Amino acid sequence: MADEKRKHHFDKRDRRGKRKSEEKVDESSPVIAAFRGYQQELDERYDRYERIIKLSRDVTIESKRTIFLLHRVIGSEDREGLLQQAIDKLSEIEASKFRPIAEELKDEDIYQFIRAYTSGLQEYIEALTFYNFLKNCGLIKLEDVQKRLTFTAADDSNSDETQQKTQAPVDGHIHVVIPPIEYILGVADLTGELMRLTLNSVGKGDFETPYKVCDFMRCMHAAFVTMGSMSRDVVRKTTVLKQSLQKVENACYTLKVRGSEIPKHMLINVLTCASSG
Amino acid sequence: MADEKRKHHFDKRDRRGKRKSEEKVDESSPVIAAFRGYQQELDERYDRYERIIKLSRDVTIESKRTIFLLHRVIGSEDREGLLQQAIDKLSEIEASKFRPIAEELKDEDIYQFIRAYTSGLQEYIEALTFYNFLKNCGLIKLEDVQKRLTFTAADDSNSDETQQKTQAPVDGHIHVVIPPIEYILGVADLTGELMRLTLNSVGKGDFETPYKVCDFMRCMHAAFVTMGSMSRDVVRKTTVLKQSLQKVENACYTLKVRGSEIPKHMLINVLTCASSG
Amino acid sequence: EGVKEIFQDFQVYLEHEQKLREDIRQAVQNIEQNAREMMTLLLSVHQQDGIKQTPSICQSVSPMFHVIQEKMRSLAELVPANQYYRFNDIWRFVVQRLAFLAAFLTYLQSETLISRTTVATMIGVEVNREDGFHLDLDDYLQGLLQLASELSRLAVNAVTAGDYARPIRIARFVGDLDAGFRLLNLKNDSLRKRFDGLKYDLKKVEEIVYDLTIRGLKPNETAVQSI
Amino acid sequence: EGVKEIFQDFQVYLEHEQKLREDIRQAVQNIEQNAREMMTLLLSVHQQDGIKQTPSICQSVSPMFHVIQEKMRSLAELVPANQYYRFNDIWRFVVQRLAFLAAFLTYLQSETLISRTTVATMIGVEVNREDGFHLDLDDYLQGLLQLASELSRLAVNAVTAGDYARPIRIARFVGDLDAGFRLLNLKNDSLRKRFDGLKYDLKKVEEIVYDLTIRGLKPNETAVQSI
Amino acid sequence: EGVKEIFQDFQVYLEHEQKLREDIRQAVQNIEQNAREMMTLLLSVHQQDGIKQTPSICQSVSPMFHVIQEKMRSLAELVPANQYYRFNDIWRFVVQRLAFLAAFLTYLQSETLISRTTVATMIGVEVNREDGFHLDLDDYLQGLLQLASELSRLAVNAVTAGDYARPIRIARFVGDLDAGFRLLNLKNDSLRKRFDGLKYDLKKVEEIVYDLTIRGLKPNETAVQSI
Amino acid sequence: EGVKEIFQDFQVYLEHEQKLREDIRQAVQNIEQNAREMMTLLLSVHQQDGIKQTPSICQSVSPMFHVIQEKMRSLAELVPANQYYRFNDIWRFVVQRLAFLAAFLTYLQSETLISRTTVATMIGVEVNREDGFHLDLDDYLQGLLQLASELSRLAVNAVTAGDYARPIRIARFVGDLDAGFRLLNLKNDSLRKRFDGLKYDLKKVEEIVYDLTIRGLKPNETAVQSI
Amino acid sequence: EGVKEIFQDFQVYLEHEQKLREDIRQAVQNIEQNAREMMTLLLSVHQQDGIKQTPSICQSVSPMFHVIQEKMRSLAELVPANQYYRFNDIWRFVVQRLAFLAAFLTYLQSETLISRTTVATMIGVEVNREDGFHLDLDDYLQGLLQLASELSRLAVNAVTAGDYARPIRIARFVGDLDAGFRLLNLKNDSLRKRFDGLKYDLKKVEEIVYDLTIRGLKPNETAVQSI
Amino acid sequence: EGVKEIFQDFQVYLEHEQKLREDIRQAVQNIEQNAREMMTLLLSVHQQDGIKQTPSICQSVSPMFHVIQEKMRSLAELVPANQYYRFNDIWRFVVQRLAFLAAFLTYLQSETLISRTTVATMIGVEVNREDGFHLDLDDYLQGLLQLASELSRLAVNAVTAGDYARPIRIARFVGDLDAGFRLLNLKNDSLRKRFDGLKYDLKKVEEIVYDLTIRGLKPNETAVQSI
Ligand SMILES: [Mn+2]
Ligand SMILES: [Mn+2]
Repeated sequence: MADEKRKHHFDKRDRRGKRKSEEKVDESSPVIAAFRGYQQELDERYDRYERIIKLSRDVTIESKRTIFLLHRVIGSEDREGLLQQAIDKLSEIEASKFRPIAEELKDEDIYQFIRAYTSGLQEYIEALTFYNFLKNCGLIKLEDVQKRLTFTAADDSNSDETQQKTQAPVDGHIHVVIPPIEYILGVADLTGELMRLTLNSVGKGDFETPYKVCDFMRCMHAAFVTMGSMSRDVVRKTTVLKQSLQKVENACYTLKVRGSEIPKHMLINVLTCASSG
Repeated sequence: MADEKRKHHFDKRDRRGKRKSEEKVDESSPVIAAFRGYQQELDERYDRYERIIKLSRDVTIESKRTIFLLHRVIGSEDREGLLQQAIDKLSEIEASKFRPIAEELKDEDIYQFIRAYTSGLQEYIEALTFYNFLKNCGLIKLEDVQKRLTFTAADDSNSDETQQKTQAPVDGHIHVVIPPIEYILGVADLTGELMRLTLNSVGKGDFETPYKVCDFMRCMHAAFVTMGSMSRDVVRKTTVLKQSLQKVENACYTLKVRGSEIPKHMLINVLTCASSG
Repeated sequence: EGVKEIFQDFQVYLEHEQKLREDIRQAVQNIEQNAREMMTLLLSVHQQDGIKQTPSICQSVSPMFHVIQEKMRSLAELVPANQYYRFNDIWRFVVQRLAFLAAFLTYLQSETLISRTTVATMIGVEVNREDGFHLDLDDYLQGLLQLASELSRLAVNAVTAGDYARPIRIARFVGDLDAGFRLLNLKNDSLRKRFDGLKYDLKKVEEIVYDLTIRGLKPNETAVQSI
Repeated sequence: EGVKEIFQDFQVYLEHEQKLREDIRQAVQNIEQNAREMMTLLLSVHQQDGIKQTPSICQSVSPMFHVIQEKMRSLAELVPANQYYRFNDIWRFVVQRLAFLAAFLTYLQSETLISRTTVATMIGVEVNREDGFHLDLDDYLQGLLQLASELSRLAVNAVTAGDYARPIRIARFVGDLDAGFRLLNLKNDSLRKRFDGLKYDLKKVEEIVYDLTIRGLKPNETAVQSI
Repeated sequence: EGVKEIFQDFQVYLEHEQKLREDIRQAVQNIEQNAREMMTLLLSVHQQDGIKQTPSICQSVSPMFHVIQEKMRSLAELVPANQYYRFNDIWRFVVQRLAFLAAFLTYLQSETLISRTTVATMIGVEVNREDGFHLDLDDYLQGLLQLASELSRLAVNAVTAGDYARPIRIARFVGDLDAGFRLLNLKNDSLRKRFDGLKYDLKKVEEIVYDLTIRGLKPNETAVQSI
Repeated sequence: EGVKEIFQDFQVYLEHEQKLREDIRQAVQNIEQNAREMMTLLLSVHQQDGIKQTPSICQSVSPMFHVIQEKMRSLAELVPANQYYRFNDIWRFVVQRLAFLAAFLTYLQSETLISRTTVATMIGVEVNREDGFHLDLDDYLQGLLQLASELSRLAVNAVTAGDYARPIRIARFVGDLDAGFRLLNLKNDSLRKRFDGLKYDLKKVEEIVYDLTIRGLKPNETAVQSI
Repeated sequence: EGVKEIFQDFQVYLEHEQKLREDIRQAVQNIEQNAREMMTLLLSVHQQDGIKQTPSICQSVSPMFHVIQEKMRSLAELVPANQYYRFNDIWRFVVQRLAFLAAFLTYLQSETLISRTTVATMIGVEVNREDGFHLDLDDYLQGLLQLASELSRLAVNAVTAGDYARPIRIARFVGDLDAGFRLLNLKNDSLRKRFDGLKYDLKKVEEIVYDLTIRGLKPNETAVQSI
Repeated sequence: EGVKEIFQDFQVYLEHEQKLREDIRQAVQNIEQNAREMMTLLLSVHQQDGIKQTPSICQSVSPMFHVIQEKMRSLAELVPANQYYRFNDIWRFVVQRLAFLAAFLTYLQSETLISRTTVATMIGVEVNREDGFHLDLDDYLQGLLQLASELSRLAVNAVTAGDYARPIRIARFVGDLDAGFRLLNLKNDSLRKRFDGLKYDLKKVEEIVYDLTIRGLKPNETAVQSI
């Protein structure tokens, strides 16, 4: 990583050096001298931004895959195995994508780069909260998510370079800071997956999940309604959330009216048939 | 043309016949019988519409070409030759495209098909009025355009078929009726071409055309302003017209201020140089 | 200024067109008011016990078509010969609704498909374009598609009202309509789009028949037929 | 430089306008916060067992309208005479929501349709346009349409909660609302659009009644009526 | 059927509203026709030799404002108290155009900036919002911005017509207008947007003065001043 | 004038392009006509007693693919090498429909999932992108999603027609399809959107199986298998 | 209900954010008012004889930066550490304008390019991000691009005022700026877009130099240099 | 589960696609960087004294095309056969810019019009569409239109630099280009739009010739020809 970085910088100096000899630019001009400096500053920022965007894009792809994987849990015989696979994938994302992002953001104003990684971060939160819902049936707190994106500062060979460039944080940790709004938006997206989960559950003969999800989503909906129009994104996602909620409510309704038709003595039969079919 | 038409109809009967034997449709049902009739009616209308659209598309292409040709008049040594070429092209469009359209429209409610040929018609009007402006420096009247799109009814072999189907008009003529609004919109488009003409003229050292065009376009603009917001299309085109007019006014302005610099004795010199350069 | 003279004529033309369009619009709005009232009446067939009052509902709506006929004829007089399609957009919507009303009324009375000619007669317009203000084929077809949609709703409410034979008959009727429409080679955008909805109406009534079948509630064929 | 002085006057004027608009916006935002809280409370009727706690939910929401009345009156004082429609857009949304809340509360308490006058009284504004800050008819109607939508959702959740009589009553109520709206000649775009949604709400509750009927879950009329 | 009666009242109410809106629209369309004629007349100042006929053009337009005043007063009578801003959008465009016409006429007559009061008087409306149907400040300012745009065009055509002093005076006038507008803290979107156009109008006339200067065509100050 | 000759060449070239696009569009429209007819025929399997006539329906549709192959090959010949994606949008819709028709036919004949290769062969295009005019993977998958939707409808009508084994087999088939699609990480918007619909199709057929099961109508495994 | 507790914290968070954002917005609006006044003053350099009064104009604007510094420092205090870019959008516009004002003032005083450090000092913010509320490089560059645009206008008006040397110097200055900007590898959309405008500013001043050259009005180099 | 294996293959396939698009985008961004550097160099011909250094400028730009060729070939290798038009949008912009750079360089070296073949060779792509990654005619023409625009600017600066022969030659060249383009019946929107700009470029250079002519600064034909 650090080697690559250094190489990158070296390349640039090389390119610039070569250019110098060829160009028709008047290097003695103070304007040109100033702009050479601006160029470097802009390039550094853009490059950092680009690197973060690329990492974030990978996070998005991998998180989406994790969500797809988690959907396979329903009706699967290897529930625990799949959940393990999912959390492994998430840990891998944290180690191989978020840690480098945290390094890029060290001592920076994160809001300068937030747009570069917001979509990846939200998708990751969606995946992680989805995992947690399947595993523990609840909502994982922001602090707990934040802990997963907090890393001990690297102690490897390139630490000297890092040290020189910036002040290491006192506690020896680096983070990908999660602004609360990002957490909220990621959680809002979770509800879409929960809706899919419910519909799939109904299909697979799982009659418990829908009611559980329905309750959970009603709480979420109430929370979002109370938050209100603080942010345009929240309003938009509240609308989607309500639509998802109604789909889940309809699923529960269907279960109820269909369930009403089962002769009591057949119920167990049906359930066992359904789960093996 | 007529042969082709008959063939077309024959094809269809054939197709339908074949289908009848194969299909699972209950032909005894009165619903099916009624819908077979509707199918024929719809097919006829759609086919006619398609045929007109195709003709109109050709009209558009050929008219655009005529306009391009007419732009070459400026600065050309063979002004009369080019004008002749243009009017020949327009006559060709009338004979080979508008006559068939007129045949299609015979005894129909033209407004049912107007959208199929409105763009071709407007483009043709644009081309014809452009030709007329270059030739006679004025605006050709709607009646005169209408005359060009009035044809003596064909007296050829397929007249019997036509006669059977519809009442031939008493005067033995068929027309492509031009609703006044189409004429107005075509003329509005003309102003765009006049603007191009002006700018090209200035380039080629033609100092008269700009002033002539400017005057003409001011009259047009006044007319359009007076007409006002009767139709949305008119409003839209009035805006474009005003922009074109201002470009022409700017061109005249340029001519004036540049012209102010010519030492009187050089004027003739310059003009001759410019026209030969 | 030849240009000026040429354009002065158009001014008159445009003003006349605008006036005419305004008059037509008013006439159409007036008819829409009647159509709305007829609509409310006919749709009451969906209400609790409404299905049992079908005959009386039909009886009250039926004569209202006389008013429609009169008003449509007045409208027709406004429109210059051979310019039906120039102003078509203004009355298109209400004519489709009237076609639907006529078709729904006829269905409720006899469970038959109203013909184009009958619709034209009921709403007081010509059948053929050549004869003047007519019933456009598209509008008639749109009316039928609205009918299919209303019937799928009626099938639901019939079951609620305990009438298990009606949905079976509706399913057949809508199935026939679907087969009919499939014969058509539709290009027209709005007709095509509405036709895509027919698929869902059909599916809905098919599912109702399914529900009845699986629960053994489907009456036998004799019971279905005897209306 | 007469021009300069004139424009300086305008500047004072424009600043005053902007201040006023800002104050109104803040007052409205403040009311929105209250409305949101009332909303959250009332919507808890959808929750599992929520339907059984309707009385206590209503009791906690009911007094909150006093605060609304006060705040709406303060808002009304901000708006200069004659300028209701100038700033109308700012409070339109929240007034519609309040109309909905009043209508939903009333429905839950008595299963009746709230009148325009009652809504106006409950939210502390005038009934008549002439009297100043009033309840616009459009906004009242929008509130009713929101009510229909919420009731169709309630019908779903009532079934899930095992209450099979309520959907039947909701279906009748929404049917009446639909018939009422059908009498109106709506032009207003947003109202019209929302009204198109009413059709789906009605269809939804009719299908619920259908589902109950076909499975023999529909209670008899006496059971339906005894609220 | 309480619901039905209530909704029937609404229907009456809504129809009255629609009628009112329709009447206002017609009155405005009528005024637009007059405004268009005045526009065409005033714009003839751009025509070749038009600039020399300024006095006679002004003389023919000036009395036409009497008709405008009458028609605007009739319009004002249509609008119920308190509802100016409800229907504002309908006449906004024509009032801005009238403000422009008044401003352009005044400029052509005296090369001065028309005041808001004078515009209001010329078109027959109140100056102050409190007095009812008034000239909104925004509309007056929009008229001035249209004036700037038209003057930049006039500067072009004046040069073509050989009048080299007029562009100099126009440049100064538009410069003053620009300085005036710069004092305002504009929020209104459409006004703001139009104001951005003023910058280009000013640049355009400055470039005309430049063109004249560099070619030695700029008259001396005395020649510029003597109108 | 070397420039002139060069540009004249370009002109010839550009005209050729326009002609080409027009020709392709016509060829596609022509194929759409055939596809529509095949569609009507195949969908008649849903009609009353249709399900029993499956073999004869398939027999009449099957040879129609020869015409499709011919026409698709002619279309392919129109498209110059390397330019498949230049005109792709024109035939995308009809190719998806043909893929569906081939998949539905194959299912009705053998209750198996058609492979991409077989679809390509049946409609007369290449399998691999490298070989020119091919069947794009997206289009094949879209065809399969249409199949799932049509099969869920078939399951409903099979029950109505008294065939209780078929829905069981359909449920397994659609379940396999769903599992397959879940393996894909879809990006493509329209494909993803259509895929979201698959879960409703699956839910529907699984509900039918449930309905049959609880009523003891589910045939035993041997009966299910023997087609 | 763990969910409820989790979300209650956010409610507080969001309210605090909203309040903060509101406070910042007000502070920025206040600064905008000052910037507008400075703008009007500085732009008077374009007016008739304005160019000759450059020194006195500069003298009156120069001290106004003290007020700006104070107000900017108050603004800076509102913004939490390391959250500059969270609220950046609110002050971005006014800071760019201030950067322009500082750059234009400096140019008018000394015909030199203001450095980033000097701009930061003049408007009372830090140079480096690490030190807190700083001058964003983008905003400084945007200010320079506005300068180029204003200078191209000044070149026009300088000629009008008879100063033929100034455009030559402006052309060189803008040429240098262009060369500088060309070194930058711009990605940022708005900066990139504005930079595309620089091309036109440069072209404009090049054309003015051309106009002077061809008419023999270009002063010799000594005359150009002596400011 | 045959289905499963099939779908796993599809998944691999889809991932490969996404990767491919990403790789192409990166390759294009990389080429854009080179193009920008070449642009800055070539445009320095406009700077003071730049026109005299044309040969050395050309000499430094010329070899940079080798790098372009290499990178374009690598890009071409990324794009699978037949899929040029699938990813076309990604490189369209940079290819147009490269075409311009090649055309401008060629003009500066020999004052001739570069042929499509030569552009293709210089930037390392095929000439003919059939051969794979080629130079689209549209892109070549767009490059020529950019050339015309740049040459009109060069004509202005040539006069400033005292070179009166060059504008005459440029005028002829641009005139030829204009005549060429007039032969084309353009459909393509963006090309047509850009072409409309050509007439302003032509007007500008012809005005320069006019300026030179009336002042007797136009060199005689021999002087014009000797480059
Ligand atoms: Mn998601
Ligand atoms: Mn044209």
